[in-house]
Amino acid sequence: MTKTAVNIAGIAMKNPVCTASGTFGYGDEFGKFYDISRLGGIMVKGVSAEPWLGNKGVRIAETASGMLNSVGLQNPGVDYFLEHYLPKLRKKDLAVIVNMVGHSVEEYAAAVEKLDGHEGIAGLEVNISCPNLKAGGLAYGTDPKMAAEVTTEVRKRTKLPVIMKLSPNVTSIAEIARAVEAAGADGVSLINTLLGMAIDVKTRRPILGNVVGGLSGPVIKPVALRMVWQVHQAVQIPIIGRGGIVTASDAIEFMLVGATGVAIGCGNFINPMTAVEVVDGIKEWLDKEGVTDINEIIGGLRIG
Amino acid sequence: MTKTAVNIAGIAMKNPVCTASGTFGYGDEFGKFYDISRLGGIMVKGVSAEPWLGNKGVRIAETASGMLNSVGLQNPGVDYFLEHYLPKLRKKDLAVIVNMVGHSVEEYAAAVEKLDGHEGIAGLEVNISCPNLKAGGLAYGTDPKMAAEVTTEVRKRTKLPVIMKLSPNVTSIAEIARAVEAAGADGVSLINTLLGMAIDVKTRRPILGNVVGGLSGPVIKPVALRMVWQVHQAVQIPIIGRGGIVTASDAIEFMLVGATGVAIGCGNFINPMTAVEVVDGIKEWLDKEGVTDINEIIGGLRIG
Amino acid sequence: MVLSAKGQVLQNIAVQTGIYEMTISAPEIAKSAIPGQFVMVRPIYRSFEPFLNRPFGISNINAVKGTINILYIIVGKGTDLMRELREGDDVFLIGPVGNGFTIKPEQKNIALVAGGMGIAPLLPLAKTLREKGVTTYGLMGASKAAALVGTDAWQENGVQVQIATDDGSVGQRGFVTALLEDLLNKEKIDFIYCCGPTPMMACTVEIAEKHGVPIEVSLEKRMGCGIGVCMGCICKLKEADGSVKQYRVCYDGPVFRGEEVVFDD
Amino acid sequence: MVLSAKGQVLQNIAVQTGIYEMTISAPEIAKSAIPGQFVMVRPIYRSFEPFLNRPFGISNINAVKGTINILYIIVGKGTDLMRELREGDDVFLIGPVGNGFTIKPEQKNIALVAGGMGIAPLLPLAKTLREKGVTTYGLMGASKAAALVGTDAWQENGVQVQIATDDGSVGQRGFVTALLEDLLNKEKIDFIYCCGPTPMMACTVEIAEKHGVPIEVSLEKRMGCGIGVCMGCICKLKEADGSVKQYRVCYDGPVFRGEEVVFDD
Repeated sequence: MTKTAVNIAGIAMKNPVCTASGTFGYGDEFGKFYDISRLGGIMVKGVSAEPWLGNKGVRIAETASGMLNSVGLQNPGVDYFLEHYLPKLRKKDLAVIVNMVGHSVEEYAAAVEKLDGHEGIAGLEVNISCPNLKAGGLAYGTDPKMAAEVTTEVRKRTKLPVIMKLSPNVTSIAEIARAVEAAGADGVSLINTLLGMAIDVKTRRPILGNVVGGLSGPVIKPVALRMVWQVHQAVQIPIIGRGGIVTASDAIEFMLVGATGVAIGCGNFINPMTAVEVVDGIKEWLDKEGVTDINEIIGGLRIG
Repeated sequence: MTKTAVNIAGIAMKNPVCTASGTFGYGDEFGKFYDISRLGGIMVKGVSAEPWLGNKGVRIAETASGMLNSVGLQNPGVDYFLEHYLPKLRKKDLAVIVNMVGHSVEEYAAAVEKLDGHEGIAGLEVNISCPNLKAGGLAYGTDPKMAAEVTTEVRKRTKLPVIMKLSPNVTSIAEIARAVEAAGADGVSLINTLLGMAIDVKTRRPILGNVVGGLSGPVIKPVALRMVWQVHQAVQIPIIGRGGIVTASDAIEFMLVGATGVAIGCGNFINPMTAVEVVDGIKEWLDKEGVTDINEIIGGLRIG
Repeated sequence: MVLSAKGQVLQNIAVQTGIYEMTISAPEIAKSAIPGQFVMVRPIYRSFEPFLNRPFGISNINAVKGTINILYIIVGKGTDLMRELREGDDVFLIGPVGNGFTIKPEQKNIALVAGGMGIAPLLPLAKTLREKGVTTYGLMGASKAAALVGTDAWQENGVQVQIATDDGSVGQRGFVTALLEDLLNKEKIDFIYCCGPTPMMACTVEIAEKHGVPIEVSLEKRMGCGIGVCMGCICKLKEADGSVKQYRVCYDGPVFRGEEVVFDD
Repeated sequence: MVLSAKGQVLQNIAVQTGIYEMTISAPEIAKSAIPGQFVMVRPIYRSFEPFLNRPFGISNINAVKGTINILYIIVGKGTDLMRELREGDDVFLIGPVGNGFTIKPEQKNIALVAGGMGIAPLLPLAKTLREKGVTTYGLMGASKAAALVGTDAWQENGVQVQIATDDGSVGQRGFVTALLEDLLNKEKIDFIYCCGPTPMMACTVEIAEKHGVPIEVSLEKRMGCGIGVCMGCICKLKEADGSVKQYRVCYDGPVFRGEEVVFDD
């Protein structure tokens, strides 16, 4: 019997496949397609201490083998999540990882304080690609000190596993990973979206209302694999890998370069069955390859 | 009569379309498809003071809407270029921009000293994405000081226009652009390739012999457009934009965000006629839009 | 029940300059679809490029044959590839998605108001209304005769069709909303269904409210996923308490009560 | 003259399990192609995904009909999409690329040595050799009978065919190189043309040199562009001065003199 269960920083999952924050809502919508209990975990759409309306204007632009989004983390807030969504998710058999967002250390602190101590939350994922409004909109995740500061403030307010979601828009993602590990992060997830832009030559305007947006999809997989591999060599804490996973093979590639878990992002958009197809596909591959425990392939890249 | 001529840091070109270094050899091969004098310029394959053999093993990996390469800047050296290729290029009616590579400041210096003073060279493009062997392989282009140092050393050895080719693998490309501008660069070209990786799950090995490689193709266009736009706002010197240009529309997008010239990279691989199709397509678009001088659209992005 | 399924192209023909109609075999979708719902389409089954699926209102539902139709106009890469498809080609489908039009038994006289390609979801609706035996008026607005689609299908379903074109090349010169004014002045209409460009729908809702006739509109927005999770297709609705809230066109709509929609773009 | 052109699929059929043959209408390419040259193919004319064109040795050249053929085995995304192509579909082509085999008038007795799909470039060569009226022996090696392709075409062109398979399911059990040894011991061969897996070609060259028979091999390498600029398909050749230099398989080859090739991978 092949073992597909993994444990990510104390978060036990029956298989390594999660759905990435912002691509799967809070689990409701996908109930129309399959029982989400088939997944290892769900990383719910990012919640902030207070509701966010998100960005104005066009929020989605298609690019070659990918897409840009400038949704702006629209969300109903932590309280609404706890009241309306968490109770439903508790009934499901999967790890509920709550993604948190904030515009200041205080907002992150407020969110974690509201979330801490509620039954049914397996762990927290902290999005540090949000602009730090006090530092001129510079993203927390692009500076080791700022990233560490958020980590520390969240860490001290909860006993839940804390996973820091790293931004790829940096010179050295290994440096950021080391900084959050030193500040007490239990794990890291990467990569968040690459900052990009799309232009409409007819109007000579940016397509996105927000001018720039986050690039995701198969396009970013080569960059994501490289960064997961670099971070795997830089830190001891487990990694949840993501970036353009649309097939089981993609997911296995991320595990080979060092990811303990994987997250399906906009692959959920283009085919609602992507995540469960990846779950089944990984199982098939393990059987075909005669791998009895999935943990054997984590970081199992053969070099030289 | 529509004016398509541009002047990039003193390099006059009849149209803004160049071929990017490493995707067009030294002009010979494409003579089979069209007269390269139809182009605005050619950025020849990077030359080093002494010949480089490049990397071993697999050098090319296909990715979604793009490719990774780890050719390793194989080239016959400056002397061979000057003797065998430059004479042929002199006979052509296009701007010859010589791309230079090096593993140390001394190697850059040696290359520029050999290149300086030869008739038929319109300008130099300096690739600073090469690893600095004295700084543990850290790429010059990822550190403002190192990038500025190379700029200074090249600058002081020639009167030719010096264009620094910027690496996108940085937290702030605007910071690097400002550093090379302050050090005397006449222009910048961006973006170079994004560092990426590809895995073969069958062998559980990296596909590239060099493990990591440079990502190019339509995949990187959104990131390239964003970076050109950021650099356009950060510096006064002209920009040659590149990153996934395969159509005239792509090229116009780069000019709208601030590029004075554009370079066709691996678009040359998938369709040898790409560069001339872009030249013709830009002309058509200008006529259709009633733009009499192409310089009017440079940085002409409409926002708000 | 929403499905993601492989559909097979049965026919793919030009019905106007630059406008095509595709007949797709998709039995399960055809079985459960109702008028006003749409499908997400990926033209090349085995490729993720273009990356996002395209939304198309279902323009005909044939549960017996197990087929659905979509109307599309060539606007870019995706529709350009769709045009290339031939009988036997596979397409990837998600559907039926969205909420269809609501049909109440007490409705006896109904007006359908369409603008351009907006007629698509109003075609299967006309079929359903005919089965209900109600009197249906179809008001169609287009830029010119050469841009007119669907009105024949309306006629076949017993709809009393009136046309308005910007250049007067067919029907009355001017906007379809003028036709609606006249109709509401002449006839007692119980309910209006509308789909078309935003300004045209905004104006239609205004007229409907002036005449006190309830109306449903089907909104169109750039969509990322079509299944309610990407937050790309946001619209604003007035709440009972007067406040304004954000909703997803793909999941909470695309059909909304006219009076609640905030037409701000 | 090398062209980048639109080709039209005339036929696309399975010739073995997982092995297909595509007949493409490409008059200008068919007019100028010679045996040993290849074409770069993009399966979906209107899409850049998959991104890179795939190289395929031309397995038949019909200048009169203006068609070329290619043989391909399903290995991944690109060939998977190629299999889907049907009569009338467009493909993007660059070709003919590379240098073909050299044919000298004094050659009277010739051996073609093929391994698996490597037979492709040796098929049009057999046709040309027949026209020259030379005696041609065709030695084919394959894993098993079900992997055998092209030998019928050899026979049709008067080639005296011998087959070796790893499992002995057809012809002699063992390697094709054993057949070559026997042939060179029995017959006086002037020249050998070879294409197949690297180890097989290395061994063939060794045997040819031992018997003092000149040989040309057609190398296969992963290619980025196929036109000599991406530097992806490097091979090593021994120079006259004993040194080793790097060459491009696509541009300087794919056909090289056997004795100069360094078979190091």
